[in-house]
Amino acid sequence: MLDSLALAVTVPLLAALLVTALPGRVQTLGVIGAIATALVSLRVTVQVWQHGSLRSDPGGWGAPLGLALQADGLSAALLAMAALVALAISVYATGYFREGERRLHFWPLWFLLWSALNALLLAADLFNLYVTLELLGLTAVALGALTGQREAVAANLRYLLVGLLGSMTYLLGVVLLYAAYGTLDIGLTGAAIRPGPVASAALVLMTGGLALKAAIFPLHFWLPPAHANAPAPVSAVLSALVVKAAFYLILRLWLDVFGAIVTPAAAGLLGLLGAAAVIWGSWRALRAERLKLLAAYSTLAQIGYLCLFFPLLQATPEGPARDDLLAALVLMAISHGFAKAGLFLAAGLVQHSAGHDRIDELGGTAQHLPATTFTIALAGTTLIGLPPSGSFIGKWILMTGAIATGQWWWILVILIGTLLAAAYVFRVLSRAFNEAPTPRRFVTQASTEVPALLLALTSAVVLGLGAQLLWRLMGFGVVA
Amino acid sequence: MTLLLFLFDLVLLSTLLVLAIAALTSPEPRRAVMFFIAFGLWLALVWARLGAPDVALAEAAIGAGLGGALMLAAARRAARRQREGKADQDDDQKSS
Amino acid sequence: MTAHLLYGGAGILLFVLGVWSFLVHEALLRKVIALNVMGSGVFHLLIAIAERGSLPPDPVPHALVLTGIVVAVSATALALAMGRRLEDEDDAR
Amino acid sequence: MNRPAKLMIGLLLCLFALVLLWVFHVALTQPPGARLADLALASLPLSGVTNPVTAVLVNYRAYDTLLELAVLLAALLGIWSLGAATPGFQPAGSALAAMVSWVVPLLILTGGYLLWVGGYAPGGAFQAGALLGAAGVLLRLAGDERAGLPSERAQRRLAVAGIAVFALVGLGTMVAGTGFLTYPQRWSKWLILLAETAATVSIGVILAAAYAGGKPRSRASDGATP
Amino acid sequence: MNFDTLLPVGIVLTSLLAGGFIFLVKEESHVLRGVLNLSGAIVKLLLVGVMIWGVYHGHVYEARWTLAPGLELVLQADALSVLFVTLSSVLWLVTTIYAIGYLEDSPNRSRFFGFFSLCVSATVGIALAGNLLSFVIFYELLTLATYPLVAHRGTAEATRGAKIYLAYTMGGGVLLLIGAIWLHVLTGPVDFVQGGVLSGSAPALEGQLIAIFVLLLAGLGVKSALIPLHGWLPQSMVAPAPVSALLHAVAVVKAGAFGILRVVYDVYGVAYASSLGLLTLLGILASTTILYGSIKALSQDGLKKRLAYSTVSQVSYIALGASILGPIATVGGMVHLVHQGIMKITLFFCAGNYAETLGIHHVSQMDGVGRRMPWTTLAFSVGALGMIGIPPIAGFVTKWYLGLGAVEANAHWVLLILAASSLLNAGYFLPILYRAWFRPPPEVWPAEHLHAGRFETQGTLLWPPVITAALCLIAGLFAAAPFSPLEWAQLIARREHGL
Repeated sequence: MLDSLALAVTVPLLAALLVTALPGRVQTLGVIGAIATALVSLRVTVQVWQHGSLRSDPGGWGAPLGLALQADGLSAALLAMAALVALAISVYATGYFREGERRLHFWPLWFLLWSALNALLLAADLFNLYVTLELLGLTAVALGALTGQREAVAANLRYLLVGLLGSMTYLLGVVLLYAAYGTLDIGLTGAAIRPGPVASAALVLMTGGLALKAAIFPLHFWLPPAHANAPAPVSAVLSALVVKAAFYLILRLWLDVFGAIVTPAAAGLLGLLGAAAVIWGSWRALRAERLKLLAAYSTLAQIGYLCLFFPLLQATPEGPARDDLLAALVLMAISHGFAKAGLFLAAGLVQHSAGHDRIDELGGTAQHLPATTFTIALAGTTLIGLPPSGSFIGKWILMTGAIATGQWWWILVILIGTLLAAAYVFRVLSRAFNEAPTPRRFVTQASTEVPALLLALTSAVVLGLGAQLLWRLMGFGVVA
Repeated sequence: MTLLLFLFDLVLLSTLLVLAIAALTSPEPRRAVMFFIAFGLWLALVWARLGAPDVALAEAAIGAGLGGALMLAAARRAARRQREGKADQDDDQKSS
Repeated sequence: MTAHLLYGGAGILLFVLGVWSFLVHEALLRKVIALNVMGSGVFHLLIAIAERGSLPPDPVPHALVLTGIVVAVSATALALAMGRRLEDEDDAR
Repeated sequence: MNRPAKLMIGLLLCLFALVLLWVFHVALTQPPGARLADLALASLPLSGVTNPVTAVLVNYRAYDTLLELAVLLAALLGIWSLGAATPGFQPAGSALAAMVSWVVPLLILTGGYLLWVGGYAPGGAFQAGALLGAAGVLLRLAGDERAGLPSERAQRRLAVAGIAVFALVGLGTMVAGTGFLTYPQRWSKWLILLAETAATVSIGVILAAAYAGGKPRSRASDGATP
Repeated sequence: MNFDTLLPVGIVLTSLLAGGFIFLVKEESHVLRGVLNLSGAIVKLLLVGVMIWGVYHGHVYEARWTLAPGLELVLQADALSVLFVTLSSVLWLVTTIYAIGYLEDSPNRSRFFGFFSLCVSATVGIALAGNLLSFVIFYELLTLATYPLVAHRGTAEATRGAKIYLAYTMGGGVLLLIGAIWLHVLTGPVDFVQGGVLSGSAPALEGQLIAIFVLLLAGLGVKSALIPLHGWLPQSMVAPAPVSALLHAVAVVKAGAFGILRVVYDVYGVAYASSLGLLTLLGILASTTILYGSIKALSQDGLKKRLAYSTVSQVSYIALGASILGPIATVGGMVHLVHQGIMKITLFFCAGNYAETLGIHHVSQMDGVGRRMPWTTLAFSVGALGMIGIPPIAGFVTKWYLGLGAVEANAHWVLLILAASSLLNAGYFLPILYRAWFRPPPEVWPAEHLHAGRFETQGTLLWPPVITAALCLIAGLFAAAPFSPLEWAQLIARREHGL
């Protein structure tokens, strides 16, 4: 009787302990641990696919006294994304952290972070979520500062402080909910919640705190420097997974806890912030001088797109249309996760090969690093939302929802965002072409280039063509 | 009796708040930390009064004790740096 | 009832004071202290809630606070270590 | 930050505080829902301990505690990743040294006591661990750069041990068939004690090492104190 | 999974897989790359042959893949798609041969041929798309796949041209996308059905449907270079000659024109579009473009620039055909899809040959080139005369049917446009022919690459234009033969108009 939910948290945790205790064999243990963690995570997804939602009670007490782990389609989908992205990043890291000292620090923190991610995605308890948030935050900060450069440490210190402010605010909301409803379980709280000042205050506090962590405009100021200065594999995981985790939590709360009390105005506000993020983030990405900074700003915009779904979800009655929107939201989040991870990994390679990542001086990258340039192009396709990427389908459904609910103004935002995204992606790509000589081979360093390429390829092709699997995983409708 | 208790609570809490304000507003780092430690210990006292001895113990040992010790070390460094005239750089990395 | 409001209110005041101090002060140490005060406020609120109703008090919030204290001290330690790292670098210049 | 901005923030926060107080007042005036307290106390006999807080920590919500230990470890690893510890303070005067020599054993003893009584009275792994950590802090203040801790390798293993034991107990109960971190009632007392003891040691080591601040140096460089 | 499902998928995949493998081919492995290229092209052509036969006999080829509920990727072969598929796969083969010769000894060939193949896959996908969603998907893919080809040379000029190209097509793509989504919301999945699907729409929707048509037309008009969205076409002339051939004849502008045909005939239905007044709009735009392009072409000295403006003008004949109500005009528009393709590709091949062999880039340098390169100039002449509409070359057939259709539909102003345009065509092509054949050659050519061989230039450069020129003649001479483009266009017109 193996509890796959508990395993998805404990296996990476044990891997972290092993690599901490046995620093001599960190690389081998790291690879084994990564594979094992990915496997147990995917096992959860497969089980959700087969049997629907899973729930388990560590301690055997059950809610409300004990706490529970839970996996539904939403968490299973993100869990699978985290597993695949993190596995690719792990492989990349074996090639990236070659020298001793940093490698030694990377792996334990990396597994703790992975464990925190899985724990967060599976948690069904509001306080447990706080603990996972903190674990995630501390490990992310420590990893982000791993280059040891001044800017990286300073940016991540700010990230830490802001994150703590966010999680404290979140916790205050939890306390108010506990005071009013006497339970911490997500499902029970959601069932008990009644419209009123307490619930509204908790909604504002928790969403606000998490918005800080998810870098929702205008609470995003900490993200670009922190993400742009971290080592490439860490930037990848920060942008692809860590920010997404905070966003997931907002979504989870709005759906399962505050579902009954969310007003159109609140959802509209979130949508408005998202719209501002789309435009501001894309604009800053276009103006960014460095490739990694561009990628970081683009993350802001992508989170903005996800926020645009809230007013539409709010305005759409239960039914297939709402299910489509929800699945499209998840699809966009996942596609962006893969694409952004691929982009950051590729940016790391460019930085490594050129010695810098200033966009204006990247001439010839298309010739030196064809596979990496290809990765950037594929990831860019997803960021723009061009077919056949997953985000194309996501955007299609998003715009369908906007027209169907009569909120056509979001279309303009998406239009501007898409064109800006095209501009910033192709700004990089057009710099990459010059008259430098021909490369001998497509791939130059397999252990780092192939994972990045696979991530980007997944986002740009596989997720688009295989999108219907997500509907099936989330248990939505019968796919014809 | 209840009035007395109420007054007692009032004094307890106002002291707590005063200590917190002192910790938050005193510009000299070491003094701020000292106030913070005092605040933590006082908080432990209040919690003991509220029937939470376990937590009071932990707050005294971990929150006020270890947290305070960590901050004290930082404050001492800050004070030393202030003496050595490096304080001007002290703030730039924390500005938002 | 009034006493509960009093105790809980003190927690809320501590939280808001912490937020205020966090926002207006620049120095790392003061921000860290502010965060700790904020945390104490939230914890205090929890303890106050636990005491509500019949005796003995609710042990669940107590346990939550214990966990919270440990988490807070971990974060404090990391933040101060990072600050020290920055100072060392400044000193080395 | 300029003065009007500060004032503005202050005013807004006052407003914020008032709203929160009102909300809290409303929350209090609502009829209190089902509290967990009664459930927690009613389940106490099944938990293997008699101190309700310990029951919550290591039994009802043991999974929280496991992750919390991971948070501690993460903080320590983060501190270590920032580089080596700064050189320690000057060796303390003889008065402090003398005090340390009898306070430290006392702290360790008290720690052990707190751990043991945690089952039925205020106390437990965290408080005990904190005392061990405090012993380390004192040693460090007294001039021992490593805060009385062993070599880096041993530190790594000790820091990890508590979580490892905790997680392995959880996995063990899962394999045994009762479920993750679900203690069989006959064994619960001893399993909890085992997990708590290991956790105490780890907490102590982690806190002391975090106070020492930075990756431990090898003993050889100890003499390099300025 | 039976053969009928696999065939359209296979036709798309042949070039896609070839492209994927070509990326991985080492730069020096010329032979392997050539084999991959040519085998992809030939296999595709064989599959297309099977499809032509099947569609002629009323066989239905269809593959469906669900992306999400209500969103399906559909590949299907009807008569119109077969017309375009055939055109693009025949010309792909020819262009591949030409490109292998043209790019000999130039760098980054694996990248070039990789994207080249992707580009053709996207075009074939456009041709086979069975609903609006699939069309949009392949349409955007085409943009992506052509960008690296335009930027291929890596010079500042190439990058700039590519940027302009991208700005136009991306903007158009977004408009098309919005139109498609809007339509999707109104009517559900929009399948391409002969005769159109919207004719029964509620009158209340008419305003929205007109707006959607304008959005779709704006999106498609960019690629088909309708005024005022044509600005990218002359700019992207910086690309290597095979790419220009591809842009102008096989893929990009054709994709736009094909899309207009699809929207007019298979989404709105030509009768319904006419009743909404949309055909008038289209007709005015097309006519303006035809005249404007021709007038601009008159004053261009750069040979490729002149050809580019000629494309602007000529492609709009297709839209013009669609804008006239009636089966004969439909035939004219449809058949020009093919005729313009083979004629224009001939011209670009020849222009490439002049540039590669003699360094000639301008019309003013072409004096006497007919004597130095007779075969190339002969091919060029066939293409140019066809463009003017001289019988028996393919272009004549087009203009004949457009004229007849205009008369049938009582749209006599079209005759004026045709006459004026033909005069202008003559005005910018005949001077070139005169120079080439009747002016004395200069002492030295601008940059002659001496070439040892039996012919005036390399075989791989010479044969493609000769073949396509021959095709222009055959398409005109044997227009009435079975399976000729004209016959096929008549088959489509019969099916579209339900005759």
